Amino acid sequence: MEMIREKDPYPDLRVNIGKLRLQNPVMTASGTFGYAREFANLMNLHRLGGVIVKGISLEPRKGNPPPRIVETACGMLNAIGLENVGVHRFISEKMKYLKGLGIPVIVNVLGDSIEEYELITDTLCGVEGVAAIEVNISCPNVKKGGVAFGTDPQMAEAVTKAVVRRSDVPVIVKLSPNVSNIAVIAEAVEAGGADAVSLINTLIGMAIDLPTRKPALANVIGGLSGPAIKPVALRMVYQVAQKVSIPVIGIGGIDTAEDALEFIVAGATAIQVGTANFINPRASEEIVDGIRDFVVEEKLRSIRDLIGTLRVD
Amino acid sequence: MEMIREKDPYPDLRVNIGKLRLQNPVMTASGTFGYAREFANLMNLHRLGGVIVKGISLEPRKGNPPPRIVETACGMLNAIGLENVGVHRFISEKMKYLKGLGIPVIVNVLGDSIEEYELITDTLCGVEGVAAIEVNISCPNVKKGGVAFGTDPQMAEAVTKAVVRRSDVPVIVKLSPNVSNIAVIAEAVEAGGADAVSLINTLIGMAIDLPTRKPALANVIGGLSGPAIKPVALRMVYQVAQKVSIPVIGIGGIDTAEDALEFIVAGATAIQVGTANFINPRASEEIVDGIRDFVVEEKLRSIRDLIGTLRVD
Amino acid sequence: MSQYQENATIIRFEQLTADNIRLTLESENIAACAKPGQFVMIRTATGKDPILRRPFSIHQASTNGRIQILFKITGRGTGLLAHSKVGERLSVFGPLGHGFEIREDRPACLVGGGMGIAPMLFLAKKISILKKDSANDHIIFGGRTRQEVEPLVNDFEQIGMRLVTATDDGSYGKKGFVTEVIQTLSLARETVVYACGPDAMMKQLHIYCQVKKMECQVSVESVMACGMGACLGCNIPAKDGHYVHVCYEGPVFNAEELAWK
Amino acid sequence: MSQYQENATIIRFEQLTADNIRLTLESENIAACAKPGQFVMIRTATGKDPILRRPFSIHQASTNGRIQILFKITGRGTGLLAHSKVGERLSVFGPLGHGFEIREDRPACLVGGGMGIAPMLFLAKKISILKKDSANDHIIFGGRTRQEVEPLVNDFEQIGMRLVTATDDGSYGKKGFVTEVIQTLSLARETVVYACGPDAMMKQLHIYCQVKKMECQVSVESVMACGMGACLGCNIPAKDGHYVHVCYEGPVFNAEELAWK
Ligand SMILES: Cc1cc2nc3c(=O)[nH]c(=O)nc-3n(C[C@H](O)[C@H](O)[C@H](O)COP(=O)(O)OP(=O)(O)OC[C@H]3O[C@@H](n4cnc5c(N)ncnc54)[C@H](O)[C@@H]3O)c2cc1C
Ligand SMILES: Cc1cc2nc3c(=O)[nH]c(=O)nc-3n(C[C@H](O)[C@H](O)[C@H](O)COP(=O)(O)OP(=O)(O)OC[C@H]3O[C@@H](n4cnc5c(N)ncnc54)[C@H](O)[C@@H]3O)c2cc1C
Ligand SMILES: Cc1cc2nc3c(=O)[nH]c(=O)nc-3n(C[C@H](O)[C@H](O)[C@H](O)COP(=O)(O)O)c2cc1C
Ligand SMILES: Cc1cc2nc3c(=O)[nH]c(=O)nc-3n(C[C@H](O)[C@H](O)[C@H](O)COP(=O)(O)O)c2cc1C
Ligand code: FES
Ligand code: FES
Repeated sequence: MEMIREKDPYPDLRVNIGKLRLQNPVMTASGTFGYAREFANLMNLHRLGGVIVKGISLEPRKGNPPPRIVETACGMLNAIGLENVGVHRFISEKMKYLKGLGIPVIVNVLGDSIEEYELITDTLCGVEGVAAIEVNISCPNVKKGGVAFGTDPQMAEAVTKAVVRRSDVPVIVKLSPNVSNIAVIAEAVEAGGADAVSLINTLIGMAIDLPTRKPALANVIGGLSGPAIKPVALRMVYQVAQKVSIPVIGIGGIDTAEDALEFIVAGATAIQVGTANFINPRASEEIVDGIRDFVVEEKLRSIRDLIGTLRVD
Repeated sequence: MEMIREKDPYPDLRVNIGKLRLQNPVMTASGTFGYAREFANLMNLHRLGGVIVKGISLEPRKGNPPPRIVETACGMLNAIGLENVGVHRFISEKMKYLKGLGIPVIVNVLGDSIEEYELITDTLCGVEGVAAIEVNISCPNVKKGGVAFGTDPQMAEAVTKAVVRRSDVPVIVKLSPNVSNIAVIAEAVEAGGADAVSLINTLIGMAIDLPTRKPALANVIGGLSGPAIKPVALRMVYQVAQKVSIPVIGIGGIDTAEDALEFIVAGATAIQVGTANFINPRASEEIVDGIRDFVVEEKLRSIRDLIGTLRVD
Repeated sequence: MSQYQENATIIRFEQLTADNIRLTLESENIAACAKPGQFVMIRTATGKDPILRRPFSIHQASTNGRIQILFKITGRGTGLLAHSKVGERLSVFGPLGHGFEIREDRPACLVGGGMGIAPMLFLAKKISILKKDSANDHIIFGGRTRQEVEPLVNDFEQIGMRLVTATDDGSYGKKGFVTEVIQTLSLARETVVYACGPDAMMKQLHIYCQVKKMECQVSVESVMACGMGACLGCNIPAKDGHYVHVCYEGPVFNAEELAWK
Repeated sequence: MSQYQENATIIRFEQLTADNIRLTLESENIAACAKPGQFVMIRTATGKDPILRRPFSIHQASTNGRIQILFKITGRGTGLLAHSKVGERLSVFGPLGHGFEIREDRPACLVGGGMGIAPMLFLAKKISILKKDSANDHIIFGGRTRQEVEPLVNDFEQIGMRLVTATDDGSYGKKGFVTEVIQTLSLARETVVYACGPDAMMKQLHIYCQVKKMECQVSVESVMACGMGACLGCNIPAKDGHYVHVCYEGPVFNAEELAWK
């Protein structure tokens, strides 16, 4: 914890996501950082603004058969199928360690029905160490559930309402990019009472193995992530930030501090690092360093002064 | 023309797009091949299945101010703003040369209103050398027009009907990927009488120049193209091919014959080469060669035997 | 269990055959704690394409801070590594995964097929050190042709185990598959088989060991993104109908645990 | 107007300063038809990142099938080129664009600022060959510091034009901007100014030439994807409120044609 005391008071990197206070805007994206412990001996976890854990469902899920991932140009497709230990084992097996980290732990949740979202929220209520809930209404990998919620404003608002009503911590709703107008979904979610929106989840994609003429993924389709999707993510963050007044959390192809800062300029209050964790396990910490250096060099009073400062003439 | 006689009779690479007959499935994508003449001294244009010219509007368009392009990870953003000479000058200045090529010339058209689409179609009627019309209802670069048609099934069907009713050549409708469900748009366009659909146009994206905190493109947003978008394009071609019975033309990040063949396996009857023309001006001809070699090695009776042969179990 | 990301300098480049290459890397931290059967993830491009690291078994790890990888050119990433030069640096991440469980008290039979031989040199050396006498231990090394096998024979002969080589075409050593060769060795009942190679080979060995009631440890492959348990992308079917993750539950498994189709 | 895509072998690599490099390439077809002021597009990566070619003025083109480019490291693409080695091959596409219109019958004043000097060597040589006598022609070469200017002085001195050098800090040649230097030269009325450098410099030269009623040809830059008229991505504002395309209508324009802000 020394390091934090040393570095954080100056410069001021703090941001707020509703009632949730972060020491800096850098979080790790769900499904790309395990349950954090995997990274303990590779970086200083205490340096992070927050950790978002792998998506949790009410019951344990076995996930999709292999192959689950395939590399694409400057990106990758995944169809993990939301493999997870289920909310009960998550609480009993994973929370103790996470709680000990002393940084906000955000639990990413998903369900096949509003009822399931409600039940999982109830289960997380009062669990010590849970700083916020991120509602995944957008994961493209599971054929039922996920997708529908994220692509229909009414359903998106309904899920949000249901979770917000039951949750005793801030609720972040994670949006799907596979829609005609993401701002409309964001507005619906805001109307539903969300404390913040995070975007983007993966773009739905596909790859084919020509020699066998088979899909490269057992699930046929999967979620595209990595630098390839950054331009789409940046555009959506910008468009959503214009329309909603709740904080926007930017996600998509963030590899470096420059990438992160671009999202903040576009209107993001915080960001999440995903696929980059696979290529460089220290990516998230290095991004914190880079943002700190930028704030110092640019003589900003706070990183908050950079949010939404895109100069459009 | 020798080359054609030599190579084409065997193997059989011919495909049909409605009444339109192509000697092979390889065409060049609108806006990435100029008016073909630019490539005359770099490749053998007679080898192409067809050429799709830069999008043409009723009146000449000056296009967007610079910068119009910016490189992204494994792709690029463009906001050309549909600069073009207008349909009248196109016919008087460009058609003579194109006609002389002896390969199908497909005119990509766009408009701000159904009326404009109708007028431009009328103007192209009876023009010698025009083999088909590709209706761009999806170009994301012009703030009005484009986008709306491509994202709403009713409007997409309406434009299609209007153009089909007036056109004396096959009509291809080019779809936008920036939608929640592209299959629904494809079905609407099929219902409107389109002879084929082509997809995808560019994904809407954005880039920021951090030092100046300005958008990298004068138009702020632009269209993402290149290898980065291939997984999304392949997925959409696969989904659309499941739903419509008219031919599907695959576009998006096609660099090599392998890429092209994957789109055909996914259900495309033909393909278009776009951004790859900028990196390798001979890309389209090399893709024809690669497809020919593949058909020979795999001992296919015809390339048509490969269409939609994805093995999903 | 400590892991490191090191910018390892290439200090030796050996072109063993047209498409088999061995690299020696200065990688102090990884070399210091690596165990036989573990692997490393290596970045193959300076840009973002190809973006993912590539997994390679640790072929050797020396006490003087060096590791070796032995690889076959199979695509773009290994193609790029094949163009790397002595003096250049590679980003190496490891050591990763669970290696072989060495049974010092039992006879060992190491079986490597094709590139599956890669982890066996490190394992053989470790076993021969742990045991006073390895005279009753075997190494079976099979490949398609002479070219694939011959360049590595010297390294294995030095260890003092009984080396048996085989090639599919008989161009070197015995003719036939390692799975046939093992039958001819009349191994002691309590022998432990340590194997790495094509799935078909390992499946045959598994069946053989089941009949002979021998323990069989296999090192398997899968596609990987992170190599350290973060992405859950490296699953393979386990016996009980569930999945195991190759990168952190493996890559070495007891053959009994896995579902063999 | 013929253009070629060649896999050009790097036959010489000159590190002129920490971030200025000159490459000599074996590129027969391009060298044979290149004209001063034209440029080439070069692939900088083997993979797909960075994906676009990078444009570079033709610094020299020799009758023995060689071309040179002179470039400054400004980002990833030029950074990759800076790591290329003699013997490696680069995909070079060109010659592209419209070069300078040489007026054999008129005095010439070539002005290069910073990297803008790149096309001037080729131009100077061509002019000196076309004319019997270049003694009244000038070359003004300005840079930020001595390091930027000195390494190229030799090449220019050999041509036989009057070479005037200048640096912003006075560390070499005259102190000041080339736009100040040109005022001191009392050039003949009918002199043609051929310029390449920062926009600010070329704008000043344009104003100077308007006053002096001299013709001013400038080589300008823009971002580019194709370099040959296919993408329409390289537009810049022209005087008449329309746009011109740098890659095929330029990169050399009569300064009068352009809109100077
Ligand atoms: C734990 C482990 C240890 C390995 N050890 C070695 C070794 O010591 N020597 C060696 O030569 N190879 C080893 N491999 C395989 C090696 O990782 C792949 O050959 C390599 O990743 C191919 O990369 P590429 O870019 O050249 O091929 P690509 O162009 O990526 O693909 C070419 C072929 O390689 C396969 N492949 C691609 N990535 C992987 C991957 N991550 N895992 C398995 N197969 C893949 C593809 O399915 C395809 O069939 C190991 C794999 C694993 C999982
Ligand atoms: C006709 C023409 C001739 C040129 N001749 C030379 C030359 O002889 N020597 C030389 O050093 N440079 C020359 N340039 C500039 C050179 O092309 C850029 O410096 C180079 O493309 C930067 O690539 P990068 O990947 O290193 O930088 P990037 O990482 O791509 O970008 C770094 C900076 O370079 C700028 N840049 C990127 N691409 C281009 C581009 N296509 N055109 C202009 N600027 C760009 C970016 O805007 C950014 O500011 C020329 C440009 C043009 C258009
Ligand atoms: C392997 C993998 C697994 C993922 N699992 C989840 C998940 O469980 N829940 C979720 O909301 N997002 C999940 N995502 C999406 C990421 O959190 C992130 O939104 C997306 O990858 C885009 O960011 P990136 O480009 O930085 O990776 C996953 C992504 C990857 C690559
Ligand atoms: C510079 C540029 C200009 C384009 N202009 C048009 C156009 O005028 N009309 C159109 O329908 N599509 C246009 N497109 C989209 C392409 O035709 C193609 O659909 C898209 O680029 C995806 O293919 P690609 O990844 O192979 O480039 C343009 C694309 C680029 C890169
Ligand atoms: S490779 Fe990521 S969990 Fe195994
Ligand atoms: S760079 Fe493509 S038209 Fe000029």
